[in-house]
Amino acid sequence: MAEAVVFYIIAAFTIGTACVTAFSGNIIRSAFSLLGTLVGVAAMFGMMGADFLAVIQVMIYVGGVMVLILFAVMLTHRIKDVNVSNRSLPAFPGAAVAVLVLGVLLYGIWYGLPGDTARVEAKMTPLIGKALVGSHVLPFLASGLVLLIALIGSVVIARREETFVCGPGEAKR
Amino acid sequence: MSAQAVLTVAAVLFSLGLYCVITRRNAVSILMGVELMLNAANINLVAFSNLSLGGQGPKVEGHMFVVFVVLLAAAEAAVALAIILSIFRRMGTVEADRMTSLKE
Amino acid sequence: MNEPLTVNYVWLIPFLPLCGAFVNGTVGWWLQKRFGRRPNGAIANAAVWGAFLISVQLFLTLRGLPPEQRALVNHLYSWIPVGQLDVALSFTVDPLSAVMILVVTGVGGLIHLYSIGYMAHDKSVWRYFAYLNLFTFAMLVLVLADNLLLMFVGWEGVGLCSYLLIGFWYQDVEKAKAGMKAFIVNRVGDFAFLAGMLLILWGAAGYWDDAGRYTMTGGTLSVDFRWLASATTYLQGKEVLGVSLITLACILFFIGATGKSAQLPLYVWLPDAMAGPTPVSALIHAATMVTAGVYMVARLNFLFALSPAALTVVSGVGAATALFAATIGFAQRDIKKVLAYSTVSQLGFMFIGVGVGAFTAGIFHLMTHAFFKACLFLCAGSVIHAMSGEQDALKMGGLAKKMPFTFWTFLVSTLAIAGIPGLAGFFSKDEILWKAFDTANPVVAWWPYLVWGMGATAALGTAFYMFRLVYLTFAGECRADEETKHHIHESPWTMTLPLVALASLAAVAGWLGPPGVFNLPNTFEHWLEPVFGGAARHITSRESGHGAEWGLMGLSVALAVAGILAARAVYAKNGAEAARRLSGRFPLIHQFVFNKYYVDEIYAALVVRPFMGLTRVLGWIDAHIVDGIVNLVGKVTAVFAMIDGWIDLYIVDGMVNLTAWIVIAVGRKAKTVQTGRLQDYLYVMAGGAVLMLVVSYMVERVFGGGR
Amino acid sequence: MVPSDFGKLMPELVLVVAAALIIVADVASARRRTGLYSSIAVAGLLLSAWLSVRLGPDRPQLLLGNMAALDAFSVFFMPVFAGASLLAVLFSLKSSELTKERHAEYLALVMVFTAGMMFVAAASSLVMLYLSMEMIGICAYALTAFNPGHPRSSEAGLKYAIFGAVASGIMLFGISIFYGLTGALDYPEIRRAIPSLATANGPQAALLVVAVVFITGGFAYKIAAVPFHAWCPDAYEGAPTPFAALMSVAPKAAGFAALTRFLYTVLSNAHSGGNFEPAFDVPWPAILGIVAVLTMTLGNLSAITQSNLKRMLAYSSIAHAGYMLMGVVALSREGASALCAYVVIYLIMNMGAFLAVLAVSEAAGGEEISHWRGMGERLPLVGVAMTVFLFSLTGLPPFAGFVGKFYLFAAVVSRGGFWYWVLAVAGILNSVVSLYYYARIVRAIYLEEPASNEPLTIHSSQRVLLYALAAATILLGIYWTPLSELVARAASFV
Repeated sequence: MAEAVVFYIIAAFTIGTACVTAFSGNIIRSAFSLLGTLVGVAAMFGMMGADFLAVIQVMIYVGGVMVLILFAVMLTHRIKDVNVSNRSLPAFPGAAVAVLVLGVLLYGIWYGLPGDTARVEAKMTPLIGKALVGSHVLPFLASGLVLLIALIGSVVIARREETFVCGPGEAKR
Repeated sequence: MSAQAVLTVAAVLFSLGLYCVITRRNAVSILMGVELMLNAANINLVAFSNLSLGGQGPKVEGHMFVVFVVLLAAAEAAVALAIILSIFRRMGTVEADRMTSLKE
Repeated sequence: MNEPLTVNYVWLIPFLPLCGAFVNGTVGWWLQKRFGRRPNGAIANAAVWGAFLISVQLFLTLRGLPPEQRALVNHLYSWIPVGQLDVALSFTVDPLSAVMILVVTGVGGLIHLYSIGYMAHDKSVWRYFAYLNLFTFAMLVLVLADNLLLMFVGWEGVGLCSYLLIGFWYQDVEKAKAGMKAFIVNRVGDFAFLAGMLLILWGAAGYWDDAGRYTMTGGTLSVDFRWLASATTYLQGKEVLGVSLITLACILFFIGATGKSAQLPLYVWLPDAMAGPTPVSALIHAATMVTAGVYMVARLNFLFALSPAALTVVSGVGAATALFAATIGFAQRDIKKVLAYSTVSQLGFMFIGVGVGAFTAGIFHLMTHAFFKACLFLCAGSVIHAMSGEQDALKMGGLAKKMPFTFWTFLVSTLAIAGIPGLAGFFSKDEILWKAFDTANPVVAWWPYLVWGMGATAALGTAFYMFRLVYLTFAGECRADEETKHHIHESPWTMTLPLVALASLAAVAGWLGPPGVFNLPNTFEHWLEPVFGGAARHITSRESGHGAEWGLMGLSVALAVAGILAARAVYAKNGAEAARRLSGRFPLIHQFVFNKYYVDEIYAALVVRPFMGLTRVLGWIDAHIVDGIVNLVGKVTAVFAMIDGWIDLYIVDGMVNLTAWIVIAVGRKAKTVQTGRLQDYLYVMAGGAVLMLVVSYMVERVFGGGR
Repeated sequence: MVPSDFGKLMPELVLVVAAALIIVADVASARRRTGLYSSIAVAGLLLSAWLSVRLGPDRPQLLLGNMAALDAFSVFFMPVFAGASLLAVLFSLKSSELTKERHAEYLALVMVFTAGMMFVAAASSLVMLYLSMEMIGICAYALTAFNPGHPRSSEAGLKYAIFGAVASGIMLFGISIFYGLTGALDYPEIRRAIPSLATANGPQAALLVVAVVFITGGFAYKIAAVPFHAWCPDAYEGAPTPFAALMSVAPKAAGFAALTRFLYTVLSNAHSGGNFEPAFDVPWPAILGIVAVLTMTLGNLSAITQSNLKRMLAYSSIAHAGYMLMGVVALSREGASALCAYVVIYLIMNMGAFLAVLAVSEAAGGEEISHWRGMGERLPLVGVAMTVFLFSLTGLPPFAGFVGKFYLFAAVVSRGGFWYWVLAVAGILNSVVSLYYYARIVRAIYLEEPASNEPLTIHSSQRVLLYALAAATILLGIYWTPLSELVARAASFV
């Protein structure tokens, strides 16, 4: 029972922060709320017995992706500017689309699936370790390659050039 | 903690992400929406790993997939943010609807 | 049926012109720079005349065979094997294609010869001859093709070359536009051709059982014409949307033919195509390419013969075109335009022929028409050459004395086209009219009278406007200015020789197929008997008898003479004055006819603008989905306003303006989907995904799987 | 884990090694030796293509825990990707849009991009599919935004990256639900669970529809099908032309390969006679058929009003995705073969057209239609080559495009059923409409006055490539028996 209470608190926290992320008019508030959501998701992973994933979630997502996003927010907006904008388009159609999808999903989830417990009892971490060098060795290596190429790509794009290049056809002018 | 409750959280996160993605103007905000969607999918993957549907017992595939998704999200965010930085340097904005030199 | 004999050198016929085109196309400019214009013309001529010699050789080979074995096949290799479909690259020579290759290489050769003289001053002769040879190649592929798909290659090829040649002098914007128009209009017909071809394939490839499941028949589909002929039994009785499959396919093929052969309603490109050099008009727009539609219908005779409904459509459209184009010919001043409309009209006659199941008569007229119309065009070219490029007949006159060869050959051809007994046009046209009268139509009983009546009226018109042209051009005083007058001269021998040859053919070729009542051997009909014999069984004669045939013949001769005399009465003396007077007396009618009944304008209003509108409407709908959801309320008001304006304008300006208005109104409001805003893209994507969800859910509910 | 399986991944590994060599060489030397880097790239691609041909489909099998399929289908696509990238590398040599400073990175990214496409075509597990699609996505975002001097390039890269991230997020969510329903991620395991879905109840069917539509949406984004197409014109216009050429062909082909494999082996049951039937009651063939028609129609109609050639070719590539989707929807081996054939033909003619645009925009100063005026006079043979490509793209005989289209239409029609005939007729009608905008360029080439009569020159390497591609376009139109044999064998899956 206590587990359920804890879960509902975490769920409420996660959804609440996600709502702030989605609805807030201030981009910095959005970004910090997303931080909360990610931590909440990590907690949910933990509750479901996926300890390793919880750790990864905190380390890579919170420690990596979130920092990147915050960097981007800070760099692209002068921090002193209080009114950091996060304007949005008219909300109605977006809400309609999202609610429709949500409705279908909830209908399917609540009436179409068995109500098992979501908790994984087995020790998953050793299994993950084995899979990384066993059945999933190819994706493992490939994801390393993706990280490398993402590094090269982002460095190339973000670095300042001394010489500027012209667009197609503008060279001869 | 029933699986349905967990899946519901995921569904709500996904819908919020979808909403965020299609209503926000700021490129960074859109990326945040994408992160919400990815997290929703991750919760699904973990939760489904323990469902009895279509097989038995906990499966490691779902967990493995989450590992890769988190890695890819980081890589994707890195490239996207690099592009955002370079575009900000050049145009002084990251409002997606001000970038309309390519159209029609 | 006997297996056709194999001959392994048929491919040489199209190959020689292809080589000529290749040589002229690659090193031609160098040859012209180094040795002058002679080698270019020589190469092109050698290629075509070489093909002609092989054609004659094949013709003789065919003649040496017993009639039922007269088919030679040259199978090169398997071209498109798709599953059980196996389309071969193979050529076939049977009596029908033998006639065609002789006409194409023979008349084509004469026109190549003529071109040497005509193009003697052009700066890129090599390009001209390369195109001309390439065209000959494509036309030969078309007529020699053993299956529909290869025929389609030639079909598109001639269109392409026609486009290149019409636009040959592209410095002129109008000419460039004409080339474009020819291409696009033809493409509409090509669509129908392809759709018909796929329909036949679909029908032949499988069948439906009682449960509605489609089952493949298995076996190889080779789609060559012999296979198709044997597959017709199999296609009979199949229906698509309640229409017989054969009828639908035939009508699609015929729409293809109307595009290439300039019939109503797709004829608009041909008169504009006169922008090209005159020998090109002679070759492409009189003698060869435009007859491709007639040839195709004749080639598919076994299919058309099975569908009285399709034949009725063919003969009806043919008759209407013959009459319609003849009336336009009354009011044209440009010498080439008159001939162009005359061509449209004569093609109408050919379609009357094939449309009443008289395939032989249609092909016969195709051949004689190739002779006299090529001759007429070349004469016109000779005149234009002499007149320093002037094409307005009202500014000519009195050329008979200065250009005797041109005058006499033109006169002979004109008499032939008008239908004076003894000359070629008389025999072929009379045969068509007689068959139109005599063939029973199982769909509409009075159809023969209607078709004959329209045909005969068109023949009367033909005699009138052709002699109008003769009198305006060659009779009376010369109305050109002094400068031009000074230059008028007879053309060189390379130009007059083809004229004489073609005029002789126009004079005598008719005796190959004299009417039945003459009791002379009808060589032409016997020759084509092996090809059309099978189809003829499905055509029934009304047995009108010899008396009727003599009577109709006399009537048509009388009509021709009447037409000539009428033209003489009006235009013999001071023709230009008469022409002006006439147009002054009936200004409205003249305007109407002179502007070709405003068909081009109607097309612009009904087809082009709505199409461009459609692209915008689609964009608008897209933007509407995007933006419309965004500010739904505002849009509702706008829609009410639109409906309001719609009613207003509908009452005021009618349908055509409505179309234009929608375009404008839509254009004002419209932003295309591609707004450049990432947000809109994401909206489209998310909305689209949800739409797909909804649609698949609905399809699943409503159709239970929708497979 | 079977180490010997890595031997079967040599084509991909060679490319990765080549990428590494290029980066190392770039870091190690002080000067920018573009010649050296390009040589490594070309050698790597050729070696990779050769190795993939050598692999041969003798023994179709699944590699490394069912992650990648080695069968005729994947082996067919490998040399196609290598060939396309080879052309993109050769195009880039004389392009002013790519500077020497960045050439090494460009080549390394293209190498990994190519390896990624090979993984996509071979992916036999949803994990591998998602991962490899992200791999080519990330390379493509970076390469699109590669030209920093030009704001259009960055803008295109941003739009592409964000659109791609959203699309892959949606796809991933679909995958996660699909995983929940089937309990597996690799194709053979999913196959085993599929029969139980045939009797799915209402709510389950709803989830299944969501999963299938979202996954299909991810594919539709990769192949730029309506309504997931909007990124495509902007990305092509902004990207450096050599990469735009590659992007208009290769990742699309990869997307089609993966889509076909997924639809044919996972969502369908094979029937006798080489036909496939959907395995459960989600009407995805009908949906995809509608998407195909919408895609080609929208692509063609939007192309009509374009004046920028790269943009026009982008819309034309959307339209061609519609045609190719018809081959997928045919749900038969013939359809898959026709798709393979069309991919090769499209590769040749479309990259040829892009190369011509590249060469002329460098020589004449821009990529608008107006820059092509009078090109028949100024660069006659380039004009002829471009005409060949355009007419082939339209589907006029005797060029390869006609044969390819005919093959597609015939495959669709011979599937039987009125619905398929309607689909084929929609295809023909579209190819008729498409003539209108292709012919506009041809008209500019031959029938309009040149802007100036200054002689133009293009680099001889581009010239040779252009003629070779034009010759191939003609040759494949009149004699393509070898290709047809190749694709007939290619349409078989593990």
